[in-house]
Amino acid sequence: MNKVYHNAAAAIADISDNAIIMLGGFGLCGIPENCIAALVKKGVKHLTCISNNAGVDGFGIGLMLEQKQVKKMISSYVGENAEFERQLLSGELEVELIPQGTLATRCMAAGYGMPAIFTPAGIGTEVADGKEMRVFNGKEYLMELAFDADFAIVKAWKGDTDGNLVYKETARNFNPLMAMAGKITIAEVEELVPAGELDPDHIHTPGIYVHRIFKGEHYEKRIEQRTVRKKI
Amino acid sequence: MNKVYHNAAAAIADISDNAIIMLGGFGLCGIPENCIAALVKKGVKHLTCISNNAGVDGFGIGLMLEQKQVKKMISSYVGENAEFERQLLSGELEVELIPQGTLATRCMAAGYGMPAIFTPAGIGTEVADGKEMRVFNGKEYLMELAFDADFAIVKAWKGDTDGNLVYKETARNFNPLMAMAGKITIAEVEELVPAGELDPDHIHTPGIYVHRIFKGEHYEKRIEQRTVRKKI
Amino acid sequence: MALDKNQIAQRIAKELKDGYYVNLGIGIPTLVANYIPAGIDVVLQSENGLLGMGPFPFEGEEDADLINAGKQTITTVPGSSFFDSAMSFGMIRAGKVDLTVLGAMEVNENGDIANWKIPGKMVKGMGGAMDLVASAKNIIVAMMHTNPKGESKLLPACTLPLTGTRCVKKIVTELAVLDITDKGFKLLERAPGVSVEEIISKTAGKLIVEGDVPEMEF
Amino acid sequence: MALDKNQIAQRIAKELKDGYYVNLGIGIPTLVANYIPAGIDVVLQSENGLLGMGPFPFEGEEDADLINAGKQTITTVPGSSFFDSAMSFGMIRAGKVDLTVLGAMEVNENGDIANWKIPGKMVKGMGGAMDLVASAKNIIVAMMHTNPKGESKLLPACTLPLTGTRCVKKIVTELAVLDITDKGFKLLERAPGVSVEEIISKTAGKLIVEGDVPEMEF
Repeated sequence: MNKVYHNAAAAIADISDNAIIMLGGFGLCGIPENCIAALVKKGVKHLTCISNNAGVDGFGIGLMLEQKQVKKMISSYVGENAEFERQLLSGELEVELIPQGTLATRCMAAGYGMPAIFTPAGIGTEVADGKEMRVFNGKEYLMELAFDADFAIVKAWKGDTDGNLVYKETARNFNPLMAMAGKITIAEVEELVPAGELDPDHIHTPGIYVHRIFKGEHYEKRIEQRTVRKKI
Repeated sequence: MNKVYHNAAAAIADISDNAIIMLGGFGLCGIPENCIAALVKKGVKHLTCISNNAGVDGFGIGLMLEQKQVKKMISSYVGENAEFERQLLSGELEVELIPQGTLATRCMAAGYGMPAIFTPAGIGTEVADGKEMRVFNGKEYLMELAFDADFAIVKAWKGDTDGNLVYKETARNFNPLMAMAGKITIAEVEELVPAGELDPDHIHTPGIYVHRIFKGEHYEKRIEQRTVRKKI
Repeated sequence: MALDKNQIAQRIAKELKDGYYVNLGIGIPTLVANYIPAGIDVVLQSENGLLGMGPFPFEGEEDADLINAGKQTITTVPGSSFFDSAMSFGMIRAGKVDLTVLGAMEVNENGDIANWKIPGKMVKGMGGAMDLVASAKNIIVAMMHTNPKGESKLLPACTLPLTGTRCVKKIVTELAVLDITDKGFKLLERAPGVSVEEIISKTAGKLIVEGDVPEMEF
Repeated sequence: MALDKNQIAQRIAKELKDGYYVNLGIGIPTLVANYIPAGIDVVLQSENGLLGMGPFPFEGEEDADLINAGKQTITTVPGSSFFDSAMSFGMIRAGKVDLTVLGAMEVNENGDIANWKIPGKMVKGMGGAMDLVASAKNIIVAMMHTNPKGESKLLPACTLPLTGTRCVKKIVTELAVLDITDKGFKLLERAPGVSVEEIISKTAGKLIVEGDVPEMEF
């Protein structure tokens, strides 16, 4: 059993046109920078991307948008991206916006073998259009289906050769959920250690969910909103 | 905000007859020994207990069964307990047996605000009797409802004064799920530390789910099946 | 005189109770954190996966892996915890968050809220707003009483696509504090020096005014 | 000669493939871990919340917090991880476990299995068995060919309450290896020295025998 890949290009080599892929991260935090760069280099097209956000101009999924590799985005929030807006308004890009908790839970449902979940998010709004509604204990819920993605691409802080993953701070976000949800899950990590080095009580994503892992290079970790206070 | 209680008696003081309570643990592993002792001492009766197992004669929930405090057990496996068997056969005790994964997921559903989940466990068996069945992608699933418990009583390894919990090894089991699911959640811990001492990346149950916490005393941690090998 | 944004935040902060878990939206709601009353212990939830959000980091100490739901660099306080987005919205959906404060483009007299989309203009998406308004036990809206054109944002019926229905409990604007009741907006307090008449004139939805309406205290 | 329990386990171990995640039930299935072929890397899942189960601890090194689904004290191997029971059954339900080996009281020619209840006698409960059989991609049953009364456990229809339906893929008994096919039990291998006639006589359900049936190899 060898899950360790040499680099991003090798790990994503079989992602082809029209694939449905999940990409972890919230904003630019905890995104799989190396895999995104490799997908841009490979030039794979007509992708359906499930990711909470669509990056910014010149970074994250924004890089794939610039190369017109994305056919459809499934996200909860897509602000801060002029190229995205241009493609959306011109009809080049299809967008499905869904509530953030629904997005997260539809990933989890896939990883937990649950075909559908119920959430009140979107009741009474256009998000509910065409969806099954159901009342439990007097409250209305929408039935939302588990995602079905070909690949999940996630970024962790540390990982081991068995595919176990540990995330850092809020870079966790959607990563463990998507890691569970992909038919093939590819993880890039800042630090790759031999199996046995991570504390089994501290592992966020058990290796059973991870098919490929590699150590990423040169993480830029761009900050979207640098907010600070001054030392007094 | 003070979540810290002096001891088990104080933490369970308002659990009264007919309460629905969840008790963490798998077998005798990770069970809330101090709270069980306090419930026995308090003598509260007609309890509905949701717990994967029912303890053994003379330990765990078995102690509550001996005092005839339990009206109904909701469990997945109840072997290894002669007093349990006697009460069941005599009709003193009501028992609802449900698949272990269904039990776990119905706890999680409560903690995640999801009124129901779908699982294939029990399809084609008596577990499916009277339950709604539904087909997704050609596979049959049962709809199972989230639990609604008055109290969840869990045991963690370490906890802090804000109610954050960390479990050890397989003593985790149902504890984090039940911790999320109680209207009131009571946690007993082997070590209680000031808020800030636990690594925020390593917390299994965020404090928002925990209403009361105390340091337990004298953990016996009885082993149900002591299996060993000899050093050669 | 009408309140400024910081005063709106300060007034909302008076609604906090000891032990509350609170989710603060982007904009004015974020400012509420600056006015937490002394002796009140409140834990801030950030829906990207954090309980125990602290203030912005000191210059030079920003951590790209540590941001809030507004993508701003932040810090944590002792007792904080990180978790994934499913658990984060799980605790929101399960009603574990005691108070949610968010902004709005429109609120109607039933408590419906619109704050995510303006048809014909750019759609940025709802982010976590629909989850929050569908689940929160207690929602306070922080917003201006009127839009830039001077039109009331407190309406008989929202004109923009809804984010959620019958969910807002209280509104704090630069002019007034109002509850949403079965019978419409109920005026509770007015900003210092602001007349009841001005509030009436700027409220398009049904407004209940009973007896003397006190000025806000801070 | 009929196999003993260890030989049944040994034969099942030949079905393991490198990289498999495997859940082993209580009884004979547990013994499979002792016969994992050299060069084959297999990760054992214990449904109470562990991936990477190791052998029993050395005497004096038992840890009450570290048990398997049979409540036995165990150890872990490098690369192991702990998780809660919802995630554990989540990975089972999502088909991430490659192979499940469990015992049975009865199996029928459709692959239905009964292994949790004998009406009128004590009911211990299904534990995780119903979840496992409802979700596993590949289920091998390890059991005796007949019950203590000498009655076949491979039936046209189960008589005991079912654990799951149409789920068993393969059966290994002390006499034979059989696949479940659309047309019934298919005899693949016989234990060394055991005749096809004996297997036929002890199989109540429909049994397909085609050509020469080879002896098992270990």
